[in-house]
Amino acid sequence: MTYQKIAPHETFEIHEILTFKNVCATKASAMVRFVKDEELRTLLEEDFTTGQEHIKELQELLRSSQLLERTDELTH
Amino acid sequence: MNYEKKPINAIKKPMSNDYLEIENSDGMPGLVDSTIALNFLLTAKSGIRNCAVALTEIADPEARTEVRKMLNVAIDLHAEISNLMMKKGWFHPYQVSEQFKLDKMSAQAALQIANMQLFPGDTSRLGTFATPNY
Amino acid sequence: MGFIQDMIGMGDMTEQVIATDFLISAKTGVINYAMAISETATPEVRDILRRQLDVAIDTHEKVTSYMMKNGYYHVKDPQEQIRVDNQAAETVLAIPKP
Amino acid sequence: MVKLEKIYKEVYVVQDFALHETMELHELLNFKTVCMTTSKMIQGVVFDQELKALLEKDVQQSMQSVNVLQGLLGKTQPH
Repeated sequence: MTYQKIAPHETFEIHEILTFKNVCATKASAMVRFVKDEELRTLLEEDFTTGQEHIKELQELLRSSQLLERTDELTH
Repeated sequence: MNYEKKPINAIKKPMSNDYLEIENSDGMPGLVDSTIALNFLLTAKSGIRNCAVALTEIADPEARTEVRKMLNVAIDLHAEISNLMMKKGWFHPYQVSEQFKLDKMSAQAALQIANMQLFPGDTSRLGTFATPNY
Repeated sequence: MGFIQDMIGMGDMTEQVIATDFLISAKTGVINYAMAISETATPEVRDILRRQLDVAIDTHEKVTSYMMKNGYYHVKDPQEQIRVDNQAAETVLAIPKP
Repeated sequence: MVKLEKIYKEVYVVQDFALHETMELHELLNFKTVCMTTSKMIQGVVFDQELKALLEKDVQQSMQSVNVLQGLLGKTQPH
């Protein structure tokens, strides 16, 4: 069974995660400027880079949401 | 074996206690199995969440490794159960309206079963177990 | 930016606040991913979320050990943890009303 | 206060784990125990054989998990 389109409830979950990830990445980029400790700096920068990659993947998933099409069919 | 989930005949008529009649038990296997599968799926969900929560609270490396393994096993189990349920037609994540219809039907059937007098009044079964001290 | 400027004035506390915030985010991230995975039905979604969950768990692990190393987080010494918590609380209470 | 903290340390700080870690492991152990029991018992009720096989798989995996958790908890001995 292969579905190209992701289900409505999956869309909501991915939306939640994407929102969270956006905030995290933004915060990391803002915070990293005030960190003097090398190690914490690296951790935050790493998190920022992987975070951006993850955000791209999540965007890709959202683009394949069923909800972008036949909305009328889903409600009833 | 593949069967649709459909209402049990006996509970089409409200409060019928003739559920032991063979003709009334039509649809019973599908209803029983789908309910158990749903319970199983909900348990698998909690399993994933419980492991994740525990993982964020544990610092000991050995315990972390083990709980992480359990988390992966739990995710695989969840995948298997949901695939099985989709295959059997008990779970329709891609057709929400279908899923809602099914949920309503199950709830209705469950309500009627809950209303039945299924067991004898006294279920203590004293004397049938080797527990003389009770 | 006022808030950040105030934080900079707190000296060593800045790093602690940022690290703690990072730890809380990492924790929330792991749980969020687990929640989302427990709702998935599409294999691709599960695969992607699972890979991201692995990264989130690794991040959480790194931040935890960083915090333990730097004395912000004491798993095995509740007395010390309470002391650190109190110190942080006092610093926060000393912040003037904006 | 000092006395209380001393008691806390003596009673609850276990050998290898912190108290809250032990509590999390106990939580998991209870969950697994209940799952294992339920999955075992319910096998007698299901009709579908694939579902039954999956339930048995869960029982086997839970048995492993319970053993592992017991091992981990065995490391923690309150003084």
